[in-house]
Amino acid sequence: MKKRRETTIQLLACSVAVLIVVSGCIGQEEEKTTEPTITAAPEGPVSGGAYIEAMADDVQFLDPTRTSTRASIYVTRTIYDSLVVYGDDMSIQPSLAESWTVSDDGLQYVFNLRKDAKFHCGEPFTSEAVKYTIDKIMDPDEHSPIAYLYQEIENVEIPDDYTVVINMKAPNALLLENIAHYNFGLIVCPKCSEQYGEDFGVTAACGTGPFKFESRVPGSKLTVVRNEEYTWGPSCRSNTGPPYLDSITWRIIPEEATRLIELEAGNIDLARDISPESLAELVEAKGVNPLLYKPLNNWWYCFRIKDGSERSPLTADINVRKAVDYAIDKEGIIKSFMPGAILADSWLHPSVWGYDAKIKDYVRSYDPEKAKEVLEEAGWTDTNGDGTRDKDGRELILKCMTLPTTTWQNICTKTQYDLSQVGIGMDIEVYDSASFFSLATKGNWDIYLMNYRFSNADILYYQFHSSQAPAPNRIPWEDEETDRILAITRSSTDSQERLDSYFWVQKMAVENCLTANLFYEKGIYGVSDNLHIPSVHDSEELDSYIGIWKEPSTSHTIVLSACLAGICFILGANLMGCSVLDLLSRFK
Amino acid sequence: MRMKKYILKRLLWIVPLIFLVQTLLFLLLTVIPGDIAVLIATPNAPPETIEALREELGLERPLIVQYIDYVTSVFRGDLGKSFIFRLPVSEILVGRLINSLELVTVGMMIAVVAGIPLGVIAAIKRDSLYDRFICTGVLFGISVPLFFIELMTILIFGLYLGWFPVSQRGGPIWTVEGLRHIILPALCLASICLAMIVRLTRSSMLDVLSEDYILTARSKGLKERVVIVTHALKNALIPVVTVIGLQYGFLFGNTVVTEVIFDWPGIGRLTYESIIMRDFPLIRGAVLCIALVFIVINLLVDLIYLRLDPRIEYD
Amino acid sequence: MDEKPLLEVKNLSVNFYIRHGVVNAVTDASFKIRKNEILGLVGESGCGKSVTALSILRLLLEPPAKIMGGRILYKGEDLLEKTEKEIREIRGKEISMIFQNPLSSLNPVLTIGFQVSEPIILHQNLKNDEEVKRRTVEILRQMGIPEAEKRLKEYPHAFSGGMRQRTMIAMALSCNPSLLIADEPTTSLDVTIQLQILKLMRNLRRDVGSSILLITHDFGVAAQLCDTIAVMYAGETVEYGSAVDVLKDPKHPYTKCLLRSIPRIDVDIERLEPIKGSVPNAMNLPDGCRFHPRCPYMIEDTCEKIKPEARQLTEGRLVRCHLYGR
Amino acid sequence: MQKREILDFFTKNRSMSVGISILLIYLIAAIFAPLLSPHDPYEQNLDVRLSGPSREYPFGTDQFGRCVFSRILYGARISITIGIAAVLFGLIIGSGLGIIAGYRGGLTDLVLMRLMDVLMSIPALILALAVVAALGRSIPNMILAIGINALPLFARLSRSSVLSIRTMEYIEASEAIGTNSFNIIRYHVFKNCFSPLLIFSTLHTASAILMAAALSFLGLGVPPPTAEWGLMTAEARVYLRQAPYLVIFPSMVILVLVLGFNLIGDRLRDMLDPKLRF
Repeated sequence: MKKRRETTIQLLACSVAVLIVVSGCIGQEEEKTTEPTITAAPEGPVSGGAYIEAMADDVQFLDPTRTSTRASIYVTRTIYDSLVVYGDDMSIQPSLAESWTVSDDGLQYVFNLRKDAKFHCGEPFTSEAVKYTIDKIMDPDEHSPIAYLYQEIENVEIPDDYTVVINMKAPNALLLENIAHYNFGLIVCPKCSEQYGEDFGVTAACGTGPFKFESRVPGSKLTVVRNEEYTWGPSCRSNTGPPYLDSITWRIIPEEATRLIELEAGNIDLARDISPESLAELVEAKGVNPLLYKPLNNWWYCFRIKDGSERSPLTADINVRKAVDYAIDKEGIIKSFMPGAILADSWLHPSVWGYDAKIKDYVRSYDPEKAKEVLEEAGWTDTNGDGTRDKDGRELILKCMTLPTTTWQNICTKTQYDLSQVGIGMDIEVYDSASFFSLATKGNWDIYLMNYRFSNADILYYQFHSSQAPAPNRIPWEDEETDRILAITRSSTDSQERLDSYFWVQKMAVENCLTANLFYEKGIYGVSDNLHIPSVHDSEELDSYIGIWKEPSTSHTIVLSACLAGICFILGANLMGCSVLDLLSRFK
Repeated sequence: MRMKKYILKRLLWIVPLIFLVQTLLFLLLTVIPGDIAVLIATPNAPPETIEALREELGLERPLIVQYIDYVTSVFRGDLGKSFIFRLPVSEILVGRLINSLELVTVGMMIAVVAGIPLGVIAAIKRDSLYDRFICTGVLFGISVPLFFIELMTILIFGLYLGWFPVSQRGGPIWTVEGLRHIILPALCLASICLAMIVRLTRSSMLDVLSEDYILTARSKGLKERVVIVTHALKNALIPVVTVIGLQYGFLFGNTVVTEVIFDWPGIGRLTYESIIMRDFPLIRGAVLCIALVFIVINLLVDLIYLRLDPRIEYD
Repeated sequence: MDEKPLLEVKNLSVNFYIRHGVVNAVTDASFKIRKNEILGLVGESGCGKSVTALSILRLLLEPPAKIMGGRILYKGEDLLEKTEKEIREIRGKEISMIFQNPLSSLNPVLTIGFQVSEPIILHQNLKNDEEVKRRTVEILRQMGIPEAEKRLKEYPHAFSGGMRQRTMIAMALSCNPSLLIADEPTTSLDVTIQLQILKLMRNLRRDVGSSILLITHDFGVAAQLCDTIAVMYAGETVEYGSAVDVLKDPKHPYTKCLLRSIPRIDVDIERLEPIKGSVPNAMNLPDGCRFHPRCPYMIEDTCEKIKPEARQLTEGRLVRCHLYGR
Repeated sequence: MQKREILDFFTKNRSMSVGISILLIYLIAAIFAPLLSPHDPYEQNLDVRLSGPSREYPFGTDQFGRCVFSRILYGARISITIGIAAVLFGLIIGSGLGIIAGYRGGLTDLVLMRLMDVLMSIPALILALAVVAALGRSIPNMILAIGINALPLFARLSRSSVLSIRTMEYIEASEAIGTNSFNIIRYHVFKNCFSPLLIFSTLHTASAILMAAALSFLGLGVPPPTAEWGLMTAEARVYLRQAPYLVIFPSMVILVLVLGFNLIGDRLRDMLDPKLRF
C-alpha cells in the first residue's frame, strides 16, 4: 500500500510542475499577440535609429594600411573613403577622386581629387594624404599585408593639393580595380596616423568616411557614429549626403545558432555569415527574411602536383585528378548544402570581366562511369578487393584538408562519399585556419577545399603564376607558357588581347585539371523586416551603409515574470526526469 | 602569527608555479602548427608578406630568445601586446576576467542557495519519498552533458518562448538588462554543480547526524531545529565549503563551452579563440589569469576550512 | 520502605526494523530506582542495556527503532505517553544523560562554555549572560575542572579524556536533574581517571541528591558504586536485587556463571570458566528461557518450552528462572 | 570482503543492477553494431535528408540522409573506447606516479606533486584544446588529451591512500623482515589503493565521456565522417530548429551511458569504502 501511495504523489508532483510551465507559456503567448501592430511602413528613407549587426569573426584593428582580414574591411569601409569605388555593375566609379586619366603606355595615372572632403579630425583632405597612405603601404618596414598589390608602383608625386600622379614600374591594368577592391584604396589621415603611431586604428581612427569611430570592446562590440558633415559620398550611391543611420554596432557572435536567435528575437538588425543550411529556417521565421547576394565567392578543390616536404601526392597523376573531377556530384552539394549557388564552369564568376562562356564546353560534368573508365585505363584497379583502388602497391586514398566550420566539413564528407562510389578513398583531416594555410603551403596533401572571394580576374595570376609558387600558387603550377600569357593579362593595354589570354589560362587550367571548381556561393544575410538596404552588389559591399535606413520599430517587450516560470520549468523537468527514473529503477 | 606564515608559504609557491605553467605553455605553443601571420595576411598573400608579418610580431627570433623574453616579461609586469588586437593584453584580460568571474559567481550562488537546503532536507528526511527524488535528480544532474542543457535552454527559452536574450552581456548584474542576460547561462552552469553540492551536503549531513555529540545535544532537551542548525549544520558545512571552492575553480576553468554558446565575453572563450588564432601573448595572459584565480581560490578554501574547523592547526 | 520509586520500567520492549529484518533489541526489561539510589544495569555488550537507557529519554531514532510495549513511569507519569514537547522539558531538567565516549560526545566546533551553558539557558531561563556565565563556571569548578573561568573559550580537542567526561557530567548536572543516566561513563578512560569519576559520582548522590542509573558491563564498577543491581541478558532483566545479595548470593545461573568468569584477587583459581556457547542473535532469539542453550542447570523440556516469569523471592529480590518457581 | 557478501549485496541492490544493465546494453550495441543497425552508418541518401524519426529510420536522418540510429550504435564503440582508454591512461600512469611519490616521499614526492599542481592549475578543457591543436584531431590524440587531464587526479588519489597506510605497523613489519619496496608496493600498497581507484575510475569514465563530447563540440574531436556522439551533436547544432532530434538523441544516449557509470561508481563506493557504508 505504501508503495502505491508514493507513486501517486510522484505523478501528482510532475503534473503540477508541467501545469506551472504550461501556464507560463500560455500567459506569455497571449501577451505577444495583443502587441499593437506596427504603424504603416513609411515610403521614403527615414533617418535615425541605431543599427546593430552580428558577425562571426572579430575585427582585427582599424588601420587599412596594416590589416586585411575580412571582418576589419566591413568596418574600415565605413570610416575611410577610397579614391575610386565599384558601381553596382562592377564598373569603376569616382569617389574621393573626381576624375582620372591613364597614360597610353599604362605607366602613369593622374587623379584629380575632390575639394570639399574633410577628415574626422577636421583636417582638409588633400593629395598629401593620398601620397602618405600609399607610401606607408609600400614602405618595407611597415610590413603591410597588402603591399604586394602595389608592387608595380614606382612612386607617387603630388604637383598640387588636389592632383595625384602615380608612376608605375611596369604596366598593371588592374591598379584601379585593386584600389576599388575592398579596403586597399582607403586613405588615412596623415596627422592622426603620425600622432597615434602604433595605436592608430587600435585606440583611434580618423578618415573621411561617412561614420566616425566611437568605441570598441575587443571580442564583443564595436561602434561607429554618423559623420554629420559628410557630403562627399560617391555619385554612384543612392545617398551622397550624411548617412541615415545614427550609429552602427558590430557584435561578435561566433555561434551561428545564437546569431539566428538574436535576429529573430529582434536584438540585431542584420546577421552576417549565415550558412546555407539555415536558409530554410530564415524563410519561415516571423519578422525576418533572408537577403541573398552574389559575392564573387568561388569554391574549389585544389590538387597537389609536386612532392610536398614529406609526401609525394597521389594527384600527381592527371588521370586521378580527372577521375576526381568527374566523380564529384556538384549538383548534389548545391541541392543539399548550398541552396541558391550556381554551378561553376571556370575560375571566374560570370559577372567578372574576363569571363568567357566558351569555357563551358571544356568543363567536365558529373559522370561517375567516366571516372571509373579513366581510372581503369590508368591502371588503378582494386587488386586486394578492399573497395579502394590501388596501383603498384599504393592504395588510392587521398589526404584531404579542410577547416572546422560545418559547411566545409559537410562538403568534404559529401565528396568523400561520392569518391568512394568510384573506388577512391579519402581521409578528411580538419585543421583550424592558422595551421590549415601553413600546412597547405608545405604540400603534404592531395586535395584541399578552398573558398576565396576576388572581384577581378587577377586571381588567375596569383593561382597559376610560377612566381607565386609556395603560396598562394599551392599546386604549384610552374610553366613558362602560362607565365608569359599571364604577364600579358597585366601589361597589355588592348582589352581584347587580355580577354583572350585570360581565356587561354582558364582553358589550360581545365585541361590540366589543376583544380576541381565546384560552384559560386550565394551569400546570405539575415535581415529584419524593418531594415531597408538599397543595393548589395557583388563585392559584398552594403554600399558602405550610406543608403541603409531603419523603420522606427517597437522593440519586443519581454515579461520579467518569466523568471519564475523559467525556474519552475527546470524544476519540473528535473522532477519528471527523476520520477521516470525512479519508476524505472523500482521494478523488481 | 602562524596563519601569516602559512599564507606567505602558499603565496611564495605561486612564483615557481607561474614559471612552470609558462614553460609548459611555451612548449605546447611551439609544437602547434601554423602561426598567426598566415592568418592575418589574406590567403593570396605571397610568402614575403607573411615573413614581414612574422618579423613584426617577433616570431622570427630564435626560440631561446623568445622563451626568455616570454617568461621574464611576466615578472616585469608587461604582458605584451596581443598580436591581433594590438592592444596591451592586460587591458583585454581585465574586462573578460570580470565577466567570467561574474557569470561563475552568479551560477555558483544559485547552485549553493538551492543546493545546500535541498541536501540538508534530503539528509533529514532520509529514505523518504523526497530523499529518493533528490537522489535520482542528482544522478540525472551530474550525468547530463552541459552543452545539451545549454542548447535546449537556447531552443526553449531563447527561441520558442523568447523570454530571455541568449547572447552577449547586458551590463553589470545590478541592472535589469544585465540580469536578463545572465540568467540563462548562469542557470545552466548552476545545474551541473547544483547536483554535486546537493549530493555532498546530504552525505556529510548524514555523517554528522550519526555522531555522538548530536545525541548529547538532543539529550539536553534542545529542539530538533536547534540541534540541526547550531550543532549539525556547522560541522556538515566544513567539507561542503571546500568542495564549493574546488567546484568554483573547476567551473571557472570549464566555462569555454558555455561562453561560446551563449556568446558571453568571458576569459574561457578568449582563451579558446586566442588558441585558434595562435595569439601567443593573449593565450599566455589568459591561462595565467585562470591559473592565478585557481590558486587564489584554493588558498581561500583552505583558509576558510582552517577558520571553520578549530581542530586543524596551520601545519 | 515502599514509598513510590522515582523511575519504574515495566516490561519494556523495543524493536529495530532494518533492511535485513527485525531486531528485537529489548523484549522484557523491568526494574525500578528509588530516590537517592544508584541502580547498576549490568550485562554483556549487545544485551540491550543502552537501548533501554535511550528509550527512557525517547532518544531512539523513530524510523529504524520502535517501542513495542511496556511502560516507563517517572514520578508516576508514563514517559512513553508524553508528547515531543513534554519529553523535551524533561530531558536535561528532570533526567539527563552522559555517554560512553567523551572524545566524540562533545561538539568539536563549539566552545566548552557554549555547550555547557546551553541547558542552563534553556531550562533555568536565566536571561542575562553574566548570570549564565557564573552558573557555568560554578558547575565546572564543582566537577573539579581547574581554572574553569579560563577554559570557557577553549574547544573540546584541547581537553583530556577525563576532563571531557567531567565536562559532560557538568553539562548533565547543570540543572540539578533528579535522575542521571550514565551509559558506561568510565569504559573508555584509563583506571586512575575511572576512580576519580566514580568518586565524583558517589559524591553527587550526597551533595546533589540525584539518583543514578549506571549502565556498565563491569561488575567491579557496579560493586563499588551501586546500591541495587539488575542483570540483563538478551533483552530481558533476569535478576534484580541489592548489590550485596546479587554479588554474594547470585540466584540466576547466568549471574553465577558471569561472576565465576571474573578473576578475583583474594581467591586463586587456576582456570576461569568461560560460559559455553555465545550470546544469541537478536534477530532470532531461542524460545523458552533465553539462557537455556548455555545454562548448566537446564531442566529438560521446561526451560526450552516455557518462558519463565520474573518471580519475587524475597522483598526487592527478583529472578527469572524455573529453578525457583516450581 | 568475502566474495559471497559482495555478490549478495550486488544482486539485492537495485540501482547497481540498473547501472550494470545500462552498461551491458551499450556494450552489446557497440559489439554487435553491424548486426543491429538497420542501415550502413556512412551510406548517404540525400533525398531522405533531415527527415524525422520514422519506422524506417528509428532516430530520423541527419543532413546527409544517414540513419542516426545506426550512427549512434557505431558511435558507441568510439565513445566507450575513448572514455575507458583515457581513464586507463590516467589510472596507470597517474596512480603509478602517485604511488611512487607517496611511498618514496622526500624530493621525488615534492617534484612529482608540484608537476601535478601545474597540470591541475591549467583548466582541463584548455589543456585538452592545446594538446589536440598541437597533435591534430584523431581518436588517439583525444584519448591522450583527456588522459592528461585525469593524470593529476589519479596521482593525488593514489598518493593520499598510500600515505594513509604508509605509517601503518604492518608496513614497517614487512620492511623489517626485509621485503624489498617493490613487493611491498605490489602487495600492501596496491591492495589498499585498489578500492578508491576503482571507484574513482568508474566515476571518471563518466566525466571523460562528457569531456570527449565537449571537445568534439568545440570542433576539436574526431574528423568527419566518423560516427561519434560528440561530433554528431556538434554537426547538428546548425539544424537546432529544423531538426532538434539530431541534437537530442545523441545527447540522451551520452546521458544514459554516463548515468550508468555514475550509478555503478556510487554503489561501488558504498560497497567498498567502509567509511561511507551505512
